[in-house]
Amino acid sequence: MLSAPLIILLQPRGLAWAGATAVALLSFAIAVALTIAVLGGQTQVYAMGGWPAPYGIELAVDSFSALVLLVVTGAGAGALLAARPSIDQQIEHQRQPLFYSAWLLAMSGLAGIVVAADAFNIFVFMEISSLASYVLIAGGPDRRALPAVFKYLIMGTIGATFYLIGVGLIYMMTGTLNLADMEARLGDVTELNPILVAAGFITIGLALKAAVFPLHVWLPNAYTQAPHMITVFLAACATKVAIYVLIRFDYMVFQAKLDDHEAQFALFLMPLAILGILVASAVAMFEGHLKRLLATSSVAQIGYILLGASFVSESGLAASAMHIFNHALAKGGLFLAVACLAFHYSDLRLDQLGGAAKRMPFTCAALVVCGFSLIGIPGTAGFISKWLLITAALETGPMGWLLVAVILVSSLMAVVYIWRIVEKLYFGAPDQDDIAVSEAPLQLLLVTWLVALLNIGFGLFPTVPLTLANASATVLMGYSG
Amino acid sequence: MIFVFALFLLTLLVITAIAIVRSENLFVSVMLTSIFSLLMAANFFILDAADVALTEAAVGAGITTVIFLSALALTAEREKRRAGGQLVALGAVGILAALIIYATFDKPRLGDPEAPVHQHVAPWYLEKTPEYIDIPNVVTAILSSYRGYDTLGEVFVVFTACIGVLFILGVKPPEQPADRTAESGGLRHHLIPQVVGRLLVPFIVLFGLYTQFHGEYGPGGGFQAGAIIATGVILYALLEGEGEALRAVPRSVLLGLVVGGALLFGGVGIVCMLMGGAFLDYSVLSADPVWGQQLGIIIIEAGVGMAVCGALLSIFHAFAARQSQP
Amino acid sequence: MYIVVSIAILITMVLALVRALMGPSVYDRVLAVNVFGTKTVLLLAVIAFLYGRPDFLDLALAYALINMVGILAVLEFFQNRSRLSQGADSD
Amino acid sequence: MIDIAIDIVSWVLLTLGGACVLIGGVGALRLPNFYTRIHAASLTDTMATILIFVGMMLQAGLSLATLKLAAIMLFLLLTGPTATYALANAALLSGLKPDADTIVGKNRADARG
Amino acid sequence: MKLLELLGYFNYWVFAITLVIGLYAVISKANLIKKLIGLSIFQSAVFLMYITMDKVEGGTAPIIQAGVEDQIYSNPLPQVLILTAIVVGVSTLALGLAIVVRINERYGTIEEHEILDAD
Repeated sequence: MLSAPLIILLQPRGLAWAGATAVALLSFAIAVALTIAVLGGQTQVYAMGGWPAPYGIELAVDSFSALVLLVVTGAGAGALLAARPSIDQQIEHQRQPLFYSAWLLAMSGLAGIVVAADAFNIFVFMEISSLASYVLIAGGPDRRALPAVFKYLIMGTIGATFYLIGVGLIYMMTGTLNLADMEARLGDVTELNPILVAAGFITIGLALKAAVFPLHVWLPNAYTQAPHMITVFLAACATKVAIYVLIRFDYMVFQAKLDDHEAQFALFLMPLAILGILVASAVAMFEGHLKRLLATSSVAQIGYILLGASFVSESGLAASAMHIFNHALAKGGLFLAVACLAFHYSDLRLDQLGGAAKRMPFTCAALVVCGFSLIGIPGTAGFISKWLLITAALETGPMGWLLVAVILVSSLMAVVYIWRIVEKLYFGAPDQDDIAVSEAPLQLLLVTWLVALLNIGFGLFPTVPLTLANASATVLMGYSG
Repeated sequence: MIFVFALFLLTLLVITAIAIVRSENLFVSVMLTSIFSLLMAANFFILDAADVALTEAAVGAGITTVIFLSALALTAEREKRRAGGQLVALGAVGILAALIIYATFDKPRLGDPEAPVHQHVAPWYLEKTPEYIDIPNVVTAILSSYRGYDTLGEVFVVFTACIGVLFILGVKPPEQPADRTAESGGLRHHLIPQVVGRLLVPFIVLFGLYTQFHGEYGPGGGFQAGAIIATGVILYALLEGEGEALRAVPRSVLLGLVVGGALLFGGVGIVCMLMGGAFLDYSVLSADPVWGQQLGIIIIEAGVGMAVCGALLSIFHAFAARQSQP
Repeated sequence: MYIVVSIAILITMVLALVRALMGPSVYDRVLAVNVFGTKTVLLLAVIAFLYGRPDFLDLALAYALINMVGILAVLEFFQNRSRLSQGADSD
Repeated sequence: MIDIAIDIVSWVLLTLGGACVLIGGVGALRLPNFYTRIHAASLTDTMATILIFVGMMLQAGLSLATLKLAAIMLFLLLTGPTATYALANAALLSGLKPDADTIVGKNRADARG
Repeated sequence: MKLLELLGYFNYWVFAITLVIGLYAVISKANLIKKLIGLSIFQSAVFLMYITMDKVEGGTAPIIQAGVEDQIYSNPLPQVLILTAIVVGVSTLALGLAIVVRINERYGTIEEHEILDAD
């Protein structure tokens, strides 16, 4: 049963939007079913080809993977549902089938990474997803999309190759590729130098893919130039999946076996996370292009996720997992709203958007709701994860207050940049006089509002993701015990 | 003794790599890349990786060179000099090298039979393959059965690349000249290469098929076969002109090959599921599990071969089509 | 005995590589690549015998076939280039 | 007796082949200009191919390996000269002149590289 | 003997050096095609590392010979992984080149700084 999402995802040639969307929805349904199964009890394991685990390839879904899988398929399905009008506008008709099938491949690649329990298998699917996302981003209408995608390709490939080196080193020392088996056998390894270097390679490689702060240079350009709907999809899940692999490797494979592994987090990743949060938020405050602003803020949000993970505590991990979910909701909603705006504003620089709220009231309202969620205003989904993060930070002891201060400052920065958008949209002077209401296509708008409402809904009733997040934190910490 | 050869070849490898990076003529770089790949393949062969060497040969010396050249023909041949920035890169890269070499000191020595790699999973494959699958080439067995799911992923990577290249190069070029026929002449007016080449094309394709179906017994398999056959068709295209090759193997057929290959692979998996096994569990395909495994491997290798051949050719044609309309 | 032959081939590979690095003309480099290719084929065949596994001659066979394609691709490239430049001259 | 004879013959062939290869390599490196170099490379190549492969065929005896060796030899004999011809042709067309005067003039400079 | 022991690591050093050369080309070269060439060298280096670790002294390629007892075979698993990785490498390369060709069409250059200047 477990392999089903992948196979079904991989199969069709997605020759048109309808087919692609149907598949995406189906896979989302499967992901939901999987989540329920995981919540009900044990980790779901499926051995490919019927070979037992260290010999064959194994798929495994625990609560953490279920959560990320939910995000991936949800984002894919949601974005595809809404994609039709926007894609029609941006991609020529004869190229659309190829585009949709690349989209499906990207999504199945990401889903494949999440369910895989084999280090090399993760690499293969990582390459599927990244090749497909290069294609998707290259579909952007502006010529600047091409250099952006080239940069992404170079950095993404270096990241993947670093990961491959790391896996190779571990394989060299343990003789296995299966993650669980690796964990078990690492205990017997006496010479730790290669393992340390391997951990370094894997961390750097995945950090490249995940756009962790100093390695994020590819992200703003790529997201800005991508077709709008692709930005929605990728912003919601692409970097999250890389973070997922990073966390999984660090906790499942390395944590218990390497001395001072916690120091790696505390001394290396935490400063990066904090710097990422502060610098990216600061840059976002002065950014003039709406999409670029949001993309830059993504880098900051990745910092939050990493920060939570770097506490090496159960509550910190829960906060991370929660933030993966919530940020996908908020950012997805924001970019969806941007896609709506793009129907009337070909130039998405902020100073061109004056008074857009009068022309597209619903779109802008949704944008505001999602923006609030991004800031973390009580009552929205973003609040829950920020609150969890602060609680977890306080648990770390004297350092905690400093961290809380960082989180608060960056939230204030978020208030500033979201407010800049809101100000322009609602109070800026419209450049033309005709301010007749003309909304984006209904299809797009409905999905946008659905996501916006979900932001509020999960803010008020966060039980489901919270349970999953807590469960995944328990699972992950369980390995290090 | 053989290790000394390897050392020798490796030293050459480093020299070549440095030369590639230093050369400012991109064309020369590409030529040297072809040498680099030949050296790499010879090394693989000395280190007992016959299948990999075959792949590297088919891909590195053949396909990669051709694709690079087609891209070069569409862009500029010379690299422009640029000052600055190198030192920082050199420093960063030097630190990395030191780090890796530091890590090597705890690594098992080359060829050490006691290394952990050779203790855990690998012996199992070597021992059990005759029993479960009963084909001599263990690499093929792992590739298509034990780790068949990876190979499925691999096929989809190629598929994605094919889609991607078609998508990216599918846009109409800025302006379209009228005289396409004159340009796509190939090497038509060279008599000798043409005659010899024509003679070779069927042999290459035949050899590709041989690699395909001999993959269970010797080095070879779907991917290598796909690459070799693609090379054969590319040779035809070089000799007869690109249009002629497209007439022989039309685009729709190529795309059909790619899709068909991928679907065949996935389809086998699904059939296995329907017949009560796990995904890609070929044992259920036949009453006798061993025969079932063999059958499954043959079918999916065919799928891989089809997909790879189709994809590589589609990519080549996508570039070549650009070329003929400058 | 095979070792003697393979050492001769290796030395020749070095010489060819030096020629490829030195140039001076592009054709010299192509020639060097060609020599290199055939020497690789010979080397592989000899090593297959050295290892006592003649079934690996497949590899050498593949090289022999594919090397040609690389060279022809290069020539095609040149031909196009010179044709283009001629076209540019006559315009 | 006959075994030893075959061995000796094949050793001789192999050694000669090796020598040919070496001569070709030195020639390709040392000769003064492109057209002389192409001679060194291609002629010795052909000879060496025949010698080495016949030598190995004698060693392999009557088997599949011999068949493969024969095939490789055939292909090399076909492709080698063809590639050389095409190369020389391309060089000639592109305006690289096989001029005797330039050879003498450029001799020293080229040999030094 | 000590020398031979050291030479046992030579492959890894070559791996490191080639890797670094490739990476250097990717980072420092402005020409996009040169970057891709560097990338392919970089990837080849990793292949070399995997293949190095599969070698067993006195072993031969993992194709089981009928009727030969006590033959040591090298490790087949890394070879399988590298087969897959080579395919991935070629795919990335093709995609990258396609992008470069398009960049050249839209910008008329394949030098990074000139592209940056153009925008």
